Amino acid sequence: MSNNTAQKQPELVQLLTPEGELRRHPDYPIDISAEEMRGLYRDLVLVRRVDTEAVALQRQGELGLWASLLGQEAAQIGSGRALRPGDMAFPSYREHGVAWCRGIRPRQLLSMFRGVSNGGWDPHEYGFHLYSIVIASQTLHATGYAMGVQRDGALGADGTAVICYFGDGATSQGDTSEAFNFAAVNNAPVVFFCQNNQWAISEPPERQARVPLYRRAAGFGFPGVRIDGNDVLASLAVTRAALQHAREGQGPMLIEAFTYRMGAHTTNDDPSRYRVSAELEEWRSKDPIERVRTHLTNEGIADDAFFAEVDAEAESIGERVRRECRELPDPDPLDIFHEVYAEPNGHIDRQRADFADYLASFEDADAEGVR
Amino acid sequence: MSNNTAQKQPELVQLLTPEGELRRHPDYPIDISAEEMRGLYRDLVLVRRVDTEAVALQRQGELGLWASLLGQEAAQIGSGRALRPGDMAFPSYREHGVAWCRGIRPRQLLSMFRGVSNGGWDPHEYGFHLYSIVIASQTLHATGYAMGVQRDGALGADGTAVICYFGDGATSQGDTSEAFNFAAVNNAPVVFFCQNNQWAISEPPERQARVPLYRRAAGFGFPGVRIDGNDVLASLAVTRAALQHAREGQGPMLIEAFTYRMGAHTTNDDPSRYRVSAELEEWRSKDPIERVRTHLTNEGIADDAFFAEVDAEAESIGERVRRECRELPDPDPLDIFHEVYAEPNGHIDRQRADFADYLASFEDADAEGVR
Amino acid sequence: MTTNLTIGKAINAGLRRAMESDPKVLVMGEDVGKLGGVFRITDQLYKDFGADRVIDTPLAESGIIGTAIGLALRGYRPVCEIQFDGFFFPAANQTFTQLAKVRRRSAGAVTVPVVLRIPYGGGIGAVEHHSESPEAYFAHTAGLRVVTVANAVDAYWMIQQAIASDDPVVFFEPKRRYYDKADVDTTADLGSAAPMHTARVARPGQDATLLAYGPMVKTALQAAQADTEHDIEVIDLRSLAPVDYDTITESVRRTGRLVIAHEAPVSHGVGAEIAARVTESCFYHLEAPVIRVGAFDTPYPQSRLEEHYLPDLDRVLDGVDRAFTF
Amino acid sequence: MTTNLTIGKAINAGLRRAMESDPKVLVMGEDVGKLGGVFRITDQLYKDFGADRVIDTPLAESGIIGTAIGLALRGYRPVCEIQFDGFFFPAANQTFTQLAKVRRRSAGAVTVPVVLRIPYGGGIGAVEHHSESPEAYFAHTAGLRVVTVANAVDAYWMIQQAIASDDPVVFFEPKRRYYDKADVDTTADLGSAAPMHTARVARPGQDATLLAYGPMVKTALQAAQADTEHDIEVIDLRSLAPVDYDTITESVRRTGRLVIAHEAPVSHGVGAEIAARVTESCFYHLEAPVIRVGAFDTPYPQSRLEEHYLPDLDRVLDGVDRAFTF
Ligand SMILES: Cc1ncc(C[n+]2csc(CCOP(=O)(O)OP(=O)(O)O)c2C)c(N)n1
Ligand SMILES: Cc1ncc(C[n+]2csc(CCOP(=O)(O)OP(=O)(O)O)c2C)c(N)n1
Ligand SMILES: [Mg+2]
Ligand SMILES: [Mg+2]
Repeated sequence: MSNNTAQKQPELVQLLTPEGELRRHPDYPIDISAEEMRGLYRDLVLVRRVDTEAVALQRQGELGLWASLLGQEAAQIGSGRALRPGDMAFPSYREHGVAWCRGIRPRQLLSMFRGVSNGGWDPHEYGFHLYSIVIASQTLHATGYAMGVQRDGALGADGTAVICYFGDGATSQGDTSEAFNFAAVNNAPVVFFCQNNQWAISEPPERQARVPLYRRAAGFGFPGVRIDGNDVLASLAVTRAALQHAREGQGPMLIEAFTYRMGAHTTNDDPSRYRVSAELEEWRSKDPIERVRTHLTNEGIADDAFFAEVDAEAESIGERVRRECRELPDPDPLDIFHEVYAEPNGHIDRQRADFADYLASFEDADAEGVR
Repeated sequence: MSNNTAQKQPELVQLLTPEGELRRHPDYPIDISAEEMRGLYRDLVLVRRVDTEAVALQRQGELGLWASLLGQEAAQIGSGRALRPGDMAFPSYREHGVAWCRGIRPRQLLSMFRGVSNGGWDPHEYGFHLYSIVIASQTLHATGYAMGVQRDGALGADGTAVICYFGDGATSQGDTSEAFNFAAVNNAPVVFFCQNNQWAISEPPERQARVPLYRRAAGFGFPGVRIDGNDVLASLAVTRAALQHAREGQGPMLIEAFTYRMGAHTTNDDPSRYRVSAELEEWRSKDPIERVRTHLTNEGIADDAFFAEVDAEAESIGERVRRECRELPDPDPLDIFHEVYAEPNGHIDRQRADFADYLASFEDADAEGVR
Repeated sequence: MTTNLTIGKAINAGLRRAMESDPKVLVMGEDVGKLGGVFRITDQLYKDFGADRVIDTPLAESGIIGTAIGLALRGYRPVCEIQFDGFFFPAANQTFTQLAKVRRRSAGAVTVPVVLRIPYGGGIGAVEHHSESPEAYFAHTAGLRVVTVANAVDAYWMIQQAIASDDPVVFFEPKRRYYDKADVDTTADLGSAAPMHTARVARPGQDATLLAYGPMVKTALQAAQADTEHDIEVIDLRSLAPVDYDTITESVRRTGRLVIAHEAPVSHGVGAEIAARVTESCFYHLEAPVIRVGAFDTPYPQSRLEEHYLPDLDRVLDGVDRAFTF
Repeated sequence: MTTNLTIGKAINAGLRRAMESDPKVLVMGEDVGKLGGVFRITDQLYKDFGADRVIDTPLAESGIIGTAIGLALRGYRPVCEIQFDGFFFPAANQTFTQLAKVRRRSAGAVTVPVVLRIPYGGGIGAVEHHSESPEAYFAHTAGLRVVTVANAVDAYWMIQQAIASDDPVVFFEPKRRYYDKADVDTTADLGSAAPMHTARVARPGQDATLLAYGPMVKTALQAAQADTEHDIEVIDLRSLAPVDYDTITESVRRTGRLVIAHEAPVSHGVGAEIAARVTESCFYHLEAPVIRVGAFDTPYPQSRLEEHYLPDLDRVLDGVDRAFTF
């Protein structure tokens, strides 16, 4: 009874093939220096290393949970590097690669997954909002923020653009459609960046949509494009163009990055219950890092020394992440009452004071050897 | 800062011009007998008469509120007459014409607006769900119902189809998009019938959408079509086709009936605050009833006696509506507790009993002359 | 200098003054523009402040609150109108999981000074969903401030205080009292008004405390007046979260009796919390259990029954009587 | 014949039995199909009943409840899984304005026997939105029945009773107790189980009544055990709406003291209503005010703080002690 029409797969924008070859695209020309190319490679490798380390930390009980970006590095690093400092990004909970580009330190990311914080950084400082766990809620925040940018008169070639990340599953939420519509009606400078990683926990895209997701945009009156999400150059070039489009006052755009979640949904998940390994194998051949490495090698842009250097840096970052994770301080119990309100609130103050007394009573009791 | 791009108006499906001339449409052939044509005219006139009477009754204080369908008769009668007895319709709150086609008596409609009931009829009896006031909520009910039809195996040429009515404003609600998507993904037999009457209270369609509404459907993977909503034949033919499409298992379709709300949003509303009378004038020339009358006359399908007969019938219905409205019995105070739960509920029973005692205490007091 | 204003006009004047004094203040919602809202609370603001500051939004409450959060993150102070109480619920997710929590989530890095204006309560003969009193849902949600007004003076000042607050504030407007008038000194300083979180003794008395808020304050005052046997103190709660327990307990310790009246269904209404808390803090002072007067635990009925459903003067008096039977 | 089942497996077995005995029963939600839900509560049902009866829905809670209403209108009995407590809110509109009210709106013509299963409560070390106790929002909404379970026996029977009920039922599952085991007689008749709306005395006692529900029942029993000074009666509430006041007041009139413990924030929690009502009906029997033990009135904190946030054995004992200081 479900819709059996297999989704016809449309053309992807691809600038770097899985074989490491550059392709020209009429709409998305890209002119990239060797140094930039090496930089992207470095980003990809390092962020994967951070991710791998985090998975391990979870296995060791140092993190409560981790949502791995494995396989999605190119989508995230490409789009993240397309952002300018003044731009604002609204992530979901898996955007460790974008966070990396925005200058968030890995330990700041870990703090939420370790349970020592519900956030971890100041969004204004990094131009990167907090992780959003309630699926699609951030799509409206991004749109509203972009409406604020309009009101600030901050558009133009050097203006501000906003980007919002979400998954294939998130497109089903009413909030995402409302965001598309608010953005369209207001012509807001926001780029919707959907990482279609083929899974929303255990559900494949056919349970979320009958036709390719990028087409959703046209129904709301703005352009949508599907890119090879494992191609860091496509992600960079198309996102850069979309941000420029937004920045210059031409309104929203939807980018569907066609990629694949190589790992489990989170460390809690067991994908063997719902997907076959052949699929994984197929996507392994499209690995987002391998193709850049092949390209660098084939073009002679990077030598073994460079690769060794990046690997060494990855190792040391891995170590740092491990150390910094363990060093993350546990919050003080009274932090429960911290910043619930911006303005004084007698009710909360009273609860805090009572709880402080309660805690102290144990210390007293301990001191007296009562308990 | 709002989007100034005027919506380019696409072709409408039109089978009967404002001048009363029939037009062929390759996709929507219609073969209609003289008797059917007269029947549609009668429906249009009578339902307008009911509506006019209801507006008057509100002015006289007999109704708390009325939402007039003035101008939307063709969209409603055409689509309503396309339904088969076993089909199920999910209305908004303005579908008096569809209700008429489903056999709902005007007094049943009035009961909600008079405040003697929150409903007014048994949805199962008429294949017409209760009026839905929370915008777009019914879109999901219709979709779920259609999923039930699928599970009943009630598809096929003689199967069951579902239709859901809503306005242009309702397309902005997340629920509508979720309904589109659930219907598409499940290939559910539901026709989404949007009466774009150019206004959501005071807001014009440009505040609701950047591009014509019928296009929304394509983004979710099913067909959308815009019809001349003031053309009863277009409404009939296209709805019939869409219902058949659904019934035969081909999934959902969106019909955007391009029409105009000739009256106020409701009797509480004062449209002079937000719209110009020229617009009204322009639409008056496209009146949905006039064109049918012209057609009937020009084609010699109806004579003066017929028109006089319909007018007389309208008069008597007007009178009946007036009388039946005044005769609607006020509910009993204890009706407050009626059917809140299907199963016994001691808590409610106790409140009912206490309240009965409380009411009785006044009667006792009255009897004793205390109060 | 005082002006005689209805509650509706006082909110309008308060909004205007807030918009004049802070260019970051925006008004947004359905039909708030040219129409001035279905209750005309934003009347003329569109004309005077333009479409960028008075935003007619698409018909989507989640979208309204969600984009308001985004605007707030960008430094704006959006005042959102929810057209009627019963239409808040599509925005529940953005309000309860985002608006209420984002500050705490960010450990204070992020401030979302959004105001939700919600005309609420019954008694206007409306169809379903237009007469509800959903305040308890909000009061139960940490991170929100919840206030309501009973007169034009509070209406004028408290809407400005709500906008000035860096916390999200849910501002409930007693729609059936929109036309009640009072003299308002619109030239005074905002700082001179009583703080938003305080309750107000609306009528002093000795024998029992009658607590009400929003539309029920007028009824409570009438009841106090009508009860010639007892000297009833009436408290106008004003702030439902946080609650000014100092004012309430001071009163209850004096009178020994507390009756709470609200339009919302009794069960799990705001009165439940106050009753439980006051009973705990005033246990030895209470001559009678706290008596609650409210609507029945049923959906809001068809309007021809609302006079029976809503607690009216008689029901409040009945509650007061019950408090004296102990 | 009894089987030793965890709460999770007991719900699974109850669902299976309901699906076997009534072909109209459907299961729907996110990941309920092949995966069997993130807690495996629907494990194997997809395999055995197929995609038409175990529906993996798009990721949209409003869509889930909204289409479930439509399915119910067509004669089905959908059991909807909301993946976690904190993700209910997008469905608030469909639940509160439609599901709860459509029967009354139709004067009984329409029946919507939808069950909402919501794993709730904290203590599992999760990230935000995965540990909440939103039951008061539902209990405050007329038209819904609200139940929760504390052991595998109730889990097995009450899920079936919820499905069999013609009313919409919100079924809260204490996720941190999913692995608690008990012997369940899965061969007995459904009719033999205690009615869903009744409370249960889980441990008889004389000195004070300790009321709890869901995940806190175990803590309450431990507290009663730990308190060697007093003989504590523990009541497992089971039904939060309607509440079985007969069982509670009978107990409180005997013991003279009532302590209510729940995981939800204290303010406006379910405990507030029970405290207010019991105080009214047992005023002369109460030796102390009703004491409530719950979470603080703040958003659920980061998991490293949840042991402090959630009421634990010590906090419950502290509450019991407070009840004896009066
Ligand atoms: C409103 C809401 N419902 C349910 C969940 C539980 N949940 C967490 S992630 C997820 C799947 C998300 O899939 P997708 O949007 O494709 O993002 P991905 O995890 O693949 O990056 C679900 C259902 C949630 N976080 N929020
Ligand atoms: C969820 C919700 N929000 C707001 C309202 C108030 N309201 C009633 S009708 C209406 C406009 C509806 O416009 P449209 O969908 O175009 O239908 P029309 O009235 O034109 O038939 C609004 C905003 C409502 N009923 N429900
Ligand atoms: Mg995904
Ligand atoms: Mg309209």
